[in-house]
Amino acid sequence: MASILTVLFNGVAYGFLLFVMSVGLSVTLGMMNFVNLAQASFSMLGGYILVTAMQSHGLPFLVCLPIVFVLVGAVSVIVERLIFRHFYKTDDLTQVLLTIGLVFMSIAMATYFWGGSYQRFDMPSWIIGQKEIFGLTLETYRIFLVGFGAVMAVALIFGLERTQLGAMVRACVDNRRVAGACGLNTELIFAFTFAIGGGLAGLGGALSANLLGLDPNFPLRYLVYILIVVSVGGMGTITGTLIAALTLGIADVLGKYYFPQFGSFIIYLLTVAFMLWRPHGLLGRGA
Amino acid sequence: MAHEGTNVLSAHNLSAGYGAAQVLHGIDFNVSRGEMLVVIGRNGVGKTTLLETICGLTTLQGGEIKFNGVNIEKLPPYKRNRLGIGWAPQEREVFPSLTVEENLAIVHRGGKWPLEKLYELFPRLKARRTNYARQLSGGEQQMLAIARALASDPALLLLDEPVEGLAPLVVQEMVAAINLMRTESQMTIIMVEQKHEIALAHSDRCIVLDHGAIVHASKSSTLLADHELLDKLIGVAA
Amino acid sequence: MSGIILETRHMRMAFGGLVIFEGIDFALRRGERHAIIGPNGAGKTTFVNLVTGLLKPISGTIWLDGQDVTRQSPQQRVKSGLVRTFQINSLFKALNPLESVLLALLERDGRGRIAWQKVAAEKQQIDEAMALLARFGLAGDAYTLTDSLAYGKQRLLEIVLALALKPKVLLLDEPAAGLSTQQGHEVFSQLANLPGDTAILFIEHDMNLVFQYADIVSVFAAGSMVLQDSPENVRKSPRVREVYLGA
Amino acid sequence: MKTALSILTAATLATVSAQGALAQETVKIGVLQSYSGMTSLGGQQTDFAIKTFMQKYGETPGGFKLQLIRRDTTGPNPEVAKRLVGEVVTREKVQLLIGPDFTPNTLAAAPILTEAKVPSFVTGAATTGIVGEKSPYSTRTFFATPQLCKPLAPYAVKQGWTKIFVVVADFAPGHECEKFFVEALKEANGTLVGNLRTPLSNPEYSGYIQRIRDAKPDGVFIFMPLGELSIGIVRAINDSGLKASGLKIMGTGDITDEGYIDAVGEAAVGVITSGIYSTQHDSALNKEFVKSYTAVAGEKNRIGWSAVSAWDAMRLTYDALDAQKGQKFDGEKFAAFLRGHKIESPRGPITIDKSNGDIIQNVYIRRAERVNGVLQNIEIETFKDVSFK
Amino acid sequence: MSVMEPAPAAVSQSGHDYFATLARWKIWEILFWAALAGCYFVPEMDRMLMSRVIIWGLFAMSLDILLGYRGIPSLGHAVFFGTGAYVAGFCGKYGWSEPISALFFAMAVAAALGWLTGKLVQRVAGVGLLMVTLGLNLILFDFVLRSTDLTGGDDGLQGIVIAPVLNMFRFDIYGRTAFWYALVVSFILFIATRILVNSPFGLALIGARENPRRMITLGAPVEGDVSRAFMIAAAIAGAAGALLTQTTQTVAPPTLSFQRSADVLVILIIGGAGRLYGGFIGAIVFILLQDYLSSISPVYWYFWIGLLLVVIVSFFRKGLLPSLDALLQRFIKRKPDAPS
Repeated sequence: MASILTVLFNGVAYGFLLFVMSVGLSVTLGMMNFVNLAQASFSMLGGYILVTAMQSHGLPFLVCLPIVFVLVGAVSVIVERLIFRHFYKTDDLTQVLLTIGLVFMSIAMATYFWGGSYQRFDMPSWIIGQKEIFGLTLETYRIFLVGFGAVMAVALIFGLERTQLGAMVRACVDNRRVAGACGLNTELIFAFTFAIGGGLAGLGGALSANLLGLDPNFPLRYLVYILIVVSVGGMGTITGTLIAALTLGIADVLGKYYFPQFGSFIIYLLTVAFMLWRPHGLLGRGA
Repeated sequence: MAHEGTNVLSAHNLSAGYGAAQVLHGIDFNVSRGEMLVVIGRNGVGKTTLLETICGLTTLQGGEIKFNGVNIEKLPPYKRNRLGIGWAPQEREVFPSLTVEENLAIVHRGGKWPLEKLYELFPRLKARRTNYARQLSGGEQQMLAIARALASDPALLLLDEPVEGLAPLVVQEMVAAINLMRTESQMTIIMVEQKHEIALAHSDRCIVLDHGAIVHASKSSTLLADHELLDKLIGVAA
Repeated sequence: MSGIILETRHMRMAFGGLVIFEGIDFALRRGERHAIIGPNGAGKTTFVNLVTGLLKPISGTIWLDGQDVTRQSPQQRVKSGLVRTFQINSLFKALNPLESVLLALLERDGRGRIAWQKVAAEKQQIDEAMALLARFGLAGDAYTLTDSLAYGKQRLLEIVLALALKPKVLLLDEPAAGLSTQQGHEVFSQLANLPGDTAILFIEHDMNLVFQYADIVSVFAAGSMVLQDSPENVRKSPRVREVYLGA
Repeated sequence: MKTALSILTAATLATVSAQGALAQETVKIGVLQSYSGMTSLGGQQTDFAIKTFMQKYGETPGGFKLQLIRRDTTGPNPEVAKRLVGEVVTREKVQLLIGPDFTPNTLAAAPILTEAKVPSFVTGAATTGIVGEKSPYSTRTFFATPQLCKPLAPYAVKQGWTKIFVVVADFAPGHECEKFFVEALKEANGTLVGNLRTPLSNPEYSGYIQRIRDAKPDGVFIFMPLGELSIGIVRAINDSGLKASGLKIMGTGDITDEGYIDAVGEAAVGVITSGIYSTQHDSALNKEFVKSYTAVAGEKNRIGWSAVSAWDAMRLTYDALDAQKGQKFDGEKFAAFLRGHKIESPRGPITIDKSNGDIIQNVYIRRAERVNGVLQNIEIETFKDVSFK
Repeated sequence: MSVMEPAPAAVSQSGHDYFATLARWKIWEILFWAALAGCYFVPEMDRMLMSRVIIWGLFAMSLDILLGYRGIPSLGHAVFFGTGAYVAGFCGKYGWSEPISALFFAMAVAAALGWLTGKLVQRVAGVGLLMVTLGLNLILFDFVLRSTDLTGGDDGLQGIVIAPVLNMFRFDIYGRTAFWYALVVSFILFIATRILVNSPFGLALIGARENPRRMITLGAPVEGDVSRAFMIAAAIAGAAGALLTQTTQTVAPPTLSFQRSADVLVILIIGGAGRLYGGFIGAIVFILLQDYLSSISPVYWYFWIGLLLVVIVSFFRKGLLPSLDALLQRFIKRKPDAPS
């Protein structure tokens, strides 16, 4: 019994890990309809900023997180102003090509600046090790991840998705010309949303890099997972991303425990089944 | 505020289009406060382009536009809207993935048009306030587009074929609503309309466009009475 | 008039909780010119979507030429002679009118799956396509990209595409929408020239057109058919004035 | 574009070969390693090692001028590797090859190398039976899977860790390693209490770790490819508290490879591995090697076994070229010279097998520890002259 | 609108001419293939590389049938490429060493798989389609990688023997046979595809790309056409895969990796979809540059490839071929129209 509960908890924790990694893309792709694969690169940047701040400048972990959010958000706005904004009207495939090109460039740049090897994270002692909760031995970092992810999800759903701002963003995506003529400062709204999306991606990278390992190939390694979570959840819904991340996380961990011989099949099969069942994602809107 | 007489909007030698393509050639006109001006003409003569030029959605190739005496031709669309230019576009360009209420709320600026008043004007919208705009019927979307334009409390309202595709009864309601807006709040209106009988019957002045230029300007009643001229300008007789 | 060609029996429809039709019984006779009018949101377009099979009714049946087609796919209904046009232009933007009409003709004649010989070899269909375009004054635009055609011509092409299938029943959803009064009359006078056994069902808001071209008018309002009668009687009906026409 | 490229390439070639022709005979060495992607550290270390070696021992062994042609195999990708080998052999006319890395690449390259009689060094592929058996001109300076996978089993049983759980990555090398370890474990009278094959793209181990916990083993034996997986699993076992509760973590040296051990961090301390090389190896040559390599590569780039394999390939090349001093380069003689050749390597003595060119070397059992704050593999036991079979 | 000129007698004739002109071989097409063949005779030309370019071009062209003509993007096209490659590999391993018949067999197996895939996804569009094809790709890749007994896993199939083509031309390390074999097979399949896209079925595919709803109301079996398009595209992708196996005598999991699916999509978009030649142009640019960049900068070539993609989408929005075409059209038009 204890082992089932532990496995379940680990599944939830993995689900939140997937959530924090994917939510940045969920914002730009889901809310702004911009296929920004470079979000994975922003995640990597978040990881590297965390490493630099912690290892080289000795800043505490919790202080680093807001720094990561702000810095990556700022970088993503710069990239948005310089490059992305010219591509809002192009089709999905062009955006894919553009952003995958940026991912390639980011990999080479990360190799140049930080070297090709994996980074070392010395996490603070309060966050490593295990804690006893209700008779279960749970990893402290996973407890932290679940808590942080849950707070983030609530904040995003009620602060971004279900608000006036969320509606404004959707209006700009629906019809940018008309939104402008209706008094919405579309440029500002897009830049702001992009900053949020980029900042979240950076935060996701910072929170997951410790568990997943950080090297210049980080974006390519996790791009597929991020895409799966966002698409299964459905475009335009942070709630959907959360549900998808938790479902896939729990299914993956349970699958590995009970049917280890199936390996990654379970998560892939689930993805295919979900997408055939609901081509627009679990909570996605129709065409 | 009104410096140049009572002109709310004055366009001088306006040339505009999309990118390099020129659609409008040297357009001159004024609208004064509380007036309703209609723009009529055949398909594709630049009527919609004229409204979009006032909104700032086209490429201005020459000339100037003054709104309440201020030059606005360099301002981006959202700033023009904030100055008081409201636009109800054709082809039902509402925000499909927003609810009716969200469509209004995100652009709402209170003033003369609180939400209750908009719903009073278009009761159908009130009944469907929680529905997504894409679920509305054509006529309801048309109403929503007009309500949305009013929500930003404009001093000048641009209407692009507001009664297109509407049932006769709704057309009457719409015309009544437009008249109400004018009488109650001194709204200035520029309306583009294919159905010239309705347009001319309810407006003060008219201009007729052809090939991007003004070929006629007069009082609406004058043109409405002159069948021969009307036929010549827009080929009414089948 | 020789019998019923299209019929719905107790057709019921709802979107989620929103009931559109409580149960529509509707009949269209061979060769009839039948107009549907009614306030916006009365379900006129939904009715067309149901009849053509883009939507499935919750209950009730649809009959075409004596056959129950309720379970048939849209394609099968087209093959049986039920053809529609769309309210908002739904054309092939990157094709020209000749190619578009040819597509329709090739599908009609079952030659659309031929993959081993050139389109140019389909001489008979190409000739027919050109003739059809010529009849509607589109011959000069046969090679112009549909996207760059004037709006009125796109509306015409929409109708030509439907006619190319030689329908027994033609459903037109606001064929004159976006056209000037004069253009609207042109479209309808072309339709009036169609072979007498083609039944035409059209949705239209322009009462001049309705009263001039329809043999019979059905009035939809609030999820039901309020009245089905001759244009004169519809015009006089106080109920229709109340829900639709106004003063 | 095509022609422009080929003209450009041809022009570059022409200038390069013109320069070479003035002096002595040039020997072109193709260096085919992974320089990009997830496995790029191998290529990086190879380059540093070659550079260090040439700085130290000159650039004209036996009077031959060396010219290096580098190509990126991008990882285990036989189609690319085969084409690159074909390209450097037929167009660049290389006479020697360091690489390609990885077993599939080595296998794909073998027929071309055999046909063109080009000697090659296997510096990054460990599968058994891929050296002399596939190309008579190849020589291995890396290691063979059984060398690392077998010795740990008797060592573990000797320490009293008899119940062992085996975790390998679910691909050919993993399957092979699993086979050798389990065989050796049976031979040593240990007990296999469970085994798992984990997918190659796998960020999450907790489900698997719970299975290990349920099986209550004394120790867990791990084989994972270098990188994300090798780092991830050690950290995951540590984070789960299993290590703290006394579980011994063992594995091939991949899991504490110097290139990655810093990323493993504190979790690596105490991990027991079998390896062919540690920077802590106690010999004069090794100290010298570490010093000069670090001078070239910097402190940050630590020395893994790709570096040592490349270094030894250079040592062997220099020896063989010295033996051909004054003659025209002959590939067949080159390969034949190396058969049975014995050298002192920074890792200890190594012998190239007479029959097939595979490697015989010492294998060390090491424990990861912090030395002056830096994580190192400390050699605690030596298995001498371990065979490649 | 009513002032249409009456249809002249010649108009109906010109309808045939129009379609005949569309399908006619243009001079630049002949030049293109001649130039490709001529590469063989350029001294210092890397023929293995060129045959790889041709194979990638064929592979990208097969995706063009789906993406360019039917408007279906797929993130799993390597499934069919890899299937063809492995089938050809198995043939060579188990004694069916005659290459041409094995190529046909590989095409047939890939086609069958394509048809099934089409059946599976015919009701799915957009992101759903992308993710389903991606998922299928990942599943197959995982399967091949793990089934070491069947496929050799990571090491690839060993012991592939390919007999000389027509019993005369052996596959040598200089890529002489490989070049001609790849070129001739690709050319034949290109001609077949060219006929297809100029046929009524090709027109129906384009119609469904432009407006599937309208095609349904014209009575077209739109969903069945998806399966048919998948089947044809898969067969050609399978042929490309088989060519790769036969010309290199190697087949390993990267032939059906997700990376390959992404690469072929990139190649097609770079070249320009819906043009038949886009895939070949994209392959020439992408593969040659990739090869060149990775040899001059083995460590950082990713950067330059990335930059290349960014530049191409920035300045050649719709791909190289359409952009150059548009440029050419403007140039041609400008001359006669100059007075007006």
